[in-house]
Amino acid sequence: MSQAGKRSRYVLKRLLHAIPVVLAIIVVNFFLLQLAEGDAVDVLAGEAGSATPEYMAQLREKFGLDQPLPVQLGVYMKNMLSFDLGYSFRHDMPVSQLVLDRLVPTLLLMVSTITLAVGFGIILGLVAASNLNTWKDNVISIFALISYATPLFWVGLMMIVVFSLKLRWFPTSGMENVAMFYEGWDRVKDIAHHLVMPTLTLSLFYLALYTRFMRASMLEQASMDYVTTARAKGLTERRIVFVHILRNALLPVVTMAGVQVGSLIGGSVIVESVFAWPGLGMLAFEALFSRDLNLLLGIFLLSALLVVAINLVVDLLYSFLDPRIEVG
Amino acid sequence: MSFWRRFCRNRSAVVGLIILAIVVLIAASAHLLFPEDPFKLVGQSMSPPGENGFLFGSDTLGRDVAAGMAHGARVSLLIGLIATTVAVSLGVLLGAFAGYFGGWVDDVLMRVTEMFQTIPSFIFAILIVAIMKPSINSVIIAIAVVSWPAVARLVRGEFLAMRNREFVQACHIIGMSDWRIMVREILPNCLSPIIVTGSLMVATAILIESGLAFLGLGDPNIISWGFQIGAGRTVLRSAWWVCTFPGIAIMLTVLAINLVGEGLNDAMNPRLRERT
Amino acid sequence: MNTSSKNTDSVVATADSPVLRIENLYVQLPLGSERRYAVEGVSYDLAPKEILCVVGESGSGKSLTARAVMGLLPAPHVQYEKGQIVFQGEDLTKVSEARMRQVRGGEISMIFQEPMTALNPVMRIGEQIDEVIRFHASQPRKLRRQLALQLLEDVQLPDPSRIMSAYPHELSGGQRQRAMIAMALALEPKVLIADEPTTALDVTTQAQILRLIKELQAKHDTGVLFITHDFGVVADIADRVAVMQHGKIVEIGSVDKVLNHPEHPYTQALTDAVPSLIPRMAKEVVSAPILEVRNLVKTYRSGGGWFGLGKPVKEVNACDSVNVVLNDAETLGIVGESGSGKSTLARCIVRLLSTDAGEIIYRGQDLCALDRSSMRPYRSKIQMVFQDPYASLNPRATVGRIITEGPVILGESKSEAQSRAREMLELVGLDARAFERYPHEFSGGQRQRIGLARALALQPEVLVADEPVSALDVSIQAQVLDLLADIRDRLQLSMVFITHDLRVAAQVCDRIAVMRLGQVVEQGPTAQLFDNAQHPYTQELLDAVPGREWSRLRALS
Amino acid sequence: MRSRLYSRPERPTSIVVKRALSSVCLAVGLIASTQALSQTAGGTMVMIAQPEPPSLAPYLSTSGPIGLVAPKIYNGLLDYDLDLNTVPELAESYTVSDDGLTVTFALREGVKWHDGEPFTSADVQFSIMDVLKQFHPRGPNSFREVSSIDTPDELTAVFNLDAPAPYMMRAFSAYESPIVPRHLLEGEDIRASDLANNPVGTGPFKFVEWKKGQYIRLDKNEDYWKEGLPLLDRIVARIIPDASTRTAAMESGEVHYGAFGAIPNIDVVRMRESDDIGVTTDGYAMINPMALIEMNTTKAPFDNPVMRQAISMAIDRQFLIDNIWFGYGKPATSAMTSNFEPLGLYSATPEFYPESPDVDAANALLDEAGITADAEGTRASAVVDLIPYGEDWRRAGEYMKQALADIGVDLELRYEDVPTWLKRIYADYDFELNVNYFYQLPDPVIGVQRHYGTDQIRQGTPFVNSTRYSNSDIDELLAAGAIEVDPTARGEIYAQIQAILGEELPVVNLFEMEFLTVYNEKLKDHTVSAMGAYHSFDRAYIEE
Repeated sequence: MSQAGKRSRYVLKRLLHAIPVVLAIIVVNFFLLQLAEGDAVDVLAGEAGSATPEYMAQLREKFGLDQPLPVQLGVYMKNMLSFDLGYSFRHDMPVSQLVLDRLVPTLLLMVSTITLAVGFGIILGLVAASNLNTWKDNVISIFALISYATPLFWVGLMMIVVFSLKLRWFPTSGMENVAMFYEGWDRVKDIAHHLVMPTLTLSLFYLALYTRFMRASMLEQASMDYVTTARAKGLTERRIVFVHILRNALLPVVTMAGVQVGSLIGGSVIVESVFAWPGLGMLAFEALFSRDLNLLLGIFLLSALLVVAINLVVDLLYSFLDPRIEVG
Repeated sequence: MSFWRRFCRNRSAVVGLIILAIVVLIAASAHLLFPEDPFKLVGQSMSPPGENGFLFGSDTLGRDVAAGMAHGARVSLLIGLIATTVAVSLGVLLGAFAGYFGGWVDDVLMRVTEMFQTIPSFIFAILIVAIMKPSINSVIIAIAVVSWPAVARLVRGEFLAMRNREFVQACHIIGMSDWRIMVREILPNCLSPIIVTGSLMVATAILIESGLAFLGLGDPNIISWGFQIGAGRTVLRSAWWVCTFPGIAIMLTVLAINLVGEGLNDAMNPRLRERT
Repeated sequence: MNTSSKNTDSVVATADSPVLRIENLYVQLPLGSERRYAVEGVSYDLAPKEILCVVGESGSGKSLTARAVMGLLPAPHVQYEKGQIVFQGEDLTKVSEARMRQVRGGEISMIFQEPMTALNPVMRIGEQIDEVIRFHASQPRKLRRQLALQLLEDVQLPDPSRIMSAYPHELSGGQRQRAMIAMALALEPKVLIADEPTTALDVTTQAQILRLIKELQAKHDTGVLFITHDFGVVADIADRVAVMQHGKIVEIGSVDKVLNHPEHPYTQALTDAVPSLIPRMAKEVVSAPILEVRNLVKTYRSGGGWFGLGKPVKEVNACDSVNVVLNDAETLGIVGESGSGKSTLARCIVRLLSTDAGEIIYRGQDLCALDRSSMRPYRSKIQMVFQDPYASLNPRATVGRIITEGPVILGESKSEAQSRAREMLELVGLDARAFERYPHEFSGGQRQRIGLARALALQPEVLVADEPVSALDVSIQAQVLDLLADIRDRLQLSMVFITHDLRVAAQVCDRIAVMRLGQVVEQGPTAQLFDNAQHPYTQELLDAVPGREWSRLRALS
Repeated sequence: MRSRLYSRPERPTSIVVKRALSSVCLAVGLIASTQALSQTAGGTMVMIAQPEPPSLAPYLSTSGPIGLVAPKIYNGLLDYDLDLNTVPELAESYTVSDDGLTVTFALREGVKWHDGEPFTSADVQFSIMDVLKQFHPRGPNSFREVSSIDTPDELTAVFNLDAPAPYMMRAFSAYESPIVPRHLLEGEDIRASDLANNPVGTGPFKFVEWKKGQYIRLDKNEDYWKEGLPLLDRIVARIIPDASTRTAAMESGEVHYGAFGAIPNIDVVRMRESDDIGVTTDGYAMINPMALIEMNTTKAPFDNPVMRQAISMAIDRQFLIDNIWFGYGKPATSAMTSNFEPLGLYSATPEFYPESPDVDAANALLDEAGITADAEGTRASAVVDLIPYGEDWRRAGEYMKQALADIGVDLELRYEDVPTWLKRIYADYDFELNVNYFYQLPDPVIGVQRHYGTDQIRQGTPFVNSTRYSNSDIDELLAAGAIEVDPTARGEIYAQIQAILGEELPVVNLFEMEFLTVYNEKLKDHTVSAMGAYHSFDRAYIEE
């Protein structure tokens, strides 16, 4: 079977594997949310000012909240199969549209964070490992630990105060300049300008993980036999580190990137709230506190698919990097 | 004791241990240092550090930030420890079964772990606290629920590796029960990675607690570093000290725990790696 | 067949100056190790066109000396202290790192023991060879590729262009070692250092690699520094031999002098410890069979889809209808190369692995038919001893607990089990104080004795020994084999002895079954098998035994 | 970050029965508006809308954030200046018949909907009768007397009333009673119509785009019926969840306007010194927010008035204002806000609303009533619920716990999310004390009555009589006060009410809150009406 054929079979198999996990997520969260006190109608009534019980009963009936749970779940599943994620009670809009609007900002934040965190993590880990126990190694390790240990929101707020208020380098928050409404290329530059601080804040946290992980991976590979062989071949240290050790050391780091994705979407709640970044994290947070059940399930579904997709990409990338891995 | 000597060779681990010891000491003697209830309104509100007899200043209601940090240390460490213990025991149990028995048991348990890792972990923690209503127990449970999958994966890997070891096969031959093999033969041999990961998880637990508090989901009746950060956050620009000092305390403690964790890792692992 | 063994009056080092001279070399061990120096005052010369074998047991410092020549000592722990390493008039201990890099791989090259891990797993073989050439002699790409292809042909690798683009994991152990040799000889080095290159290989592959090294050495007139612990290999390949013990050279001379007329008592002890190839006298009385294996089939399935429902991807037939018989108080040897299924057979016998078909009859009862509970009375009857001394004992348990655990589980009282355990420790030659100590406080040989004590504590009738001595140094190996023989006779034990080393099999086994790719190709009394093997594979195995000629001559004198 | 998760929902407009009502003041309002022409036009105003409005349907919900955006899109028949005098909007003028049973509105000519359709009296009839009276939370109450509306011609709408309803004239603002396009809603399910997310009005700004979680964009309505207005090119409402970030956005000039406490008071104290940031408490005359503690009068020991009185005496109201709301607010002195003074409806009841806390008197009161303390000095222990609208209320709860400890009441704080809290207090009545705040609005009939009237005990409906306090005298007095026309007689009635409530204290008021509007000095003419932030901003402009 051709390599591409094998690959597509592998992708299919992986997707089939993912289905039970995703379905399980939906069912578990569906019932878990029922445990939360109060429902969307309470929230809407509270917000609307004063609403008569009859009006609230009407609303519950309209949202189908008065149906027995299994029926509600059944309806949700049936719609989900036809890609209809149901209706957001609070925003009075189809969930799929709401979630897709927020998907782009989340992807922007996630991709830039992963690139920055993994990229610099590898570089710093490399530098630390090749200058073991020198001051460089210690400084990098301590810096990595401090950026991991400092509460995210504190870093975020300090950045706003320093970089946007005092130095006026970056806008304080939001994804776009809402006064100018740039178009085309200007808009891309404007978004990038807004993206800098949230990405820095979030990637500082993950940078630490990748730096330490890369350093450990480099040290482990450096003790392998093939490194002694390379040295016996008279190669320079630089070549040994950058050609031989680096490529082998990257493999576990790539896998770790895959595993991190799930927590990355969640972890960004604080950064999204501090920088008013319209991501899925914040949407999920608000959906939870307005008991917007359909919306929350829609977000869990989308993030589950996102995690599965990214893990798949990571695994395929891994099979490119490591010839020993047979795909399919 | 060669373990202790090897641990001390790692200078930063020793520094970490000292910091951690100080924090634990303060936590233990909080009621001696600050006999008053940390919630009590004891003086001029919003006074900067050093003034009006406040070492680290006072918050908007005139409560002593230093007292809050001392009493809060105990709570934050407790939250970290209990949550980690719960997560580790759950993770070890599931990881051991998955790794040891393999087959469909492994598949099912790994699907469950995968599920938990696919759900955005922080949001899931918020979900649990919201459902169980913000209290110290709900925070602990939330942290444990989102942290056990990492331990499960680790322990599964260790059991998979150990399962075919010859000394385990010897036990099979003499008819030792599976449960006994898992507990007495395999588990003792993968304690070191568990302890190291556990130590790092205490640090993450404290961070999650402060994150939850930041979003207003902390326990309203119990002082903890997270509580102080939540309380000080809205006045960050005018009274920076209210949440900065607890933030520093969190950073130092998490830093210390990580350094000790790395020290443990170096001290424990070479001995094992040399032999097997 | 090795064509001609090195005859006794081998060419003495020719008059011209040695290509490599080591003078009074000292290498320090890290603080807190058993002794101060890894290498203490070692001096020897290597003449061009000569193969000098450095032989010694593990920890003798033989490979550290070689690494010192290449400047590859594991830096912080082991350091060069003093002494000269003169290579073509230049003292390598004084040269710059840049010069040293020119020497490594260009003028002195090295091959290592573990072919599985010696090559970079994520880089093609072609690239790894090309790297050496490019680094030492800047030639255009096309020329380098031709040279590489030529090299691969020289080392007799089939289809060199496929090998060029292959990854290390796609080649067998032997093929990888050949690729390593190609890489080492790429720039016609003056000296080739081979650090136990064949130890990890099967005996047949080992023979081919030894022959290859000899041919290439003769063709390129390289001086070869060959490090090994196997006297058979020394006999086959060496011109001169240096014997090392605890970092010092105890004896050096031509291969004939050192092997056949050793002066130093340590050399004598080592050469005597090498099991001769003289088969054991068959047992006169043929006793009733105690254990019979009939048509045993065991296949490994890998892959398999979701929850095991999908179709299996790969299927390996480990045991393909094996039939062997073990008579009472007899030792049946199972001999074969790696992948022959001998270990699988052993694990099936002790019911560690479930079988797909066939029966294992012990005193008339088919063990395969028994479920877990009904297997209980038979558990103590068949016990096993394992190969790796470091992995067969639980590092976190005391010796006492390891030995007493079995009896206690099978119902004996604690005190009774403990007294039995002390008795067993005595039986295997360890003092009773070992009871409270932990495995990491014992040497390899002692650990195998503890493993034996654990098995014997259950008073088994059949002992299955899976390569019990192959991880041990030859002197320790001899002691353990003697112990086994003594215990077997004293307790009238019947034994299934699995090994890849025909010398050991000859010394221990009454009857031998030869296995290949899951099938028993031949079985019979040891003497009959050794004198006129019927199956060509058995003959091939016998011929491949290193130092076969040397042992034969030795036996005559 | 969650300081204002749900800003305080609006209360119905007050009913101010005023004798001297005439078209004269209408004319005055009109002239004032023309002067605005000379100021510079253009620019984009960015304001804070936090939390994000659920929808843009002011005819369905009076949620705060909706009020920030909708009045710029829709118009009302009338508007109200800072002194609550009516100002003409879609109705050029109106006359009230002598018997007060018919009100005729003369509608403005040449007004078009944003989609180009002409605005006629049919729209007014449909808006009031078929939309506001049916679905608006306060509509049924404000227009309960309107039996029908005649539309003799396109520019005249005649309201036929069953009984005089002078208070109704307060309910015609764009926020309270938006006039909606009949041609888009007629025959549709009003509640499910897409108009909620794509509003079409007659107002100065047209709806352009709503990026959920980011902003709502309204551009200038080129053919707005007021000549030369609006001055701004565009208004953008930005959603910024975190309070400190909102402050930073205001300081950096990215945002020009933040009302209803969008900027935390502590930052306001810091920023008001700087000369490019301004602060005002104007524009909230319609609201009169009051911070308070709701007591569950059916649960011991809070069923005993003495306990409630002791609690009221033990609390240092000035401390709360200074340390949590940083000086903005006035200690409460009665069941009603002192802002009712101009209407002659306020009378202080200092007995249990002391100037400063009197712990000894409180303890004496409790001992006298036999509520004695146990060994550890605890008279009673209870759980206090806190309205989950941000950190200020948690601090208030924490202060309450310390303050009441002095009179032996051991409190445990409970802070849950909004849905849980709403259900616990208003559906399950599962609480003992609840720290909360209500809008008393410009008239006690709508703002105060629903917290004390027995008929207002409606389980499941938020923000009504959750204390389940029922007192027949109070019910009679409230009913009388609602229809009493003579101001002095009305003052008498409410004085009696306050005397009784000052004694029984089913709700212990804490202090009269002052909402703040923070703005960039470059933004001019933003707070020009009693509706404050809920205004059309047609005269606002940016002066560079």
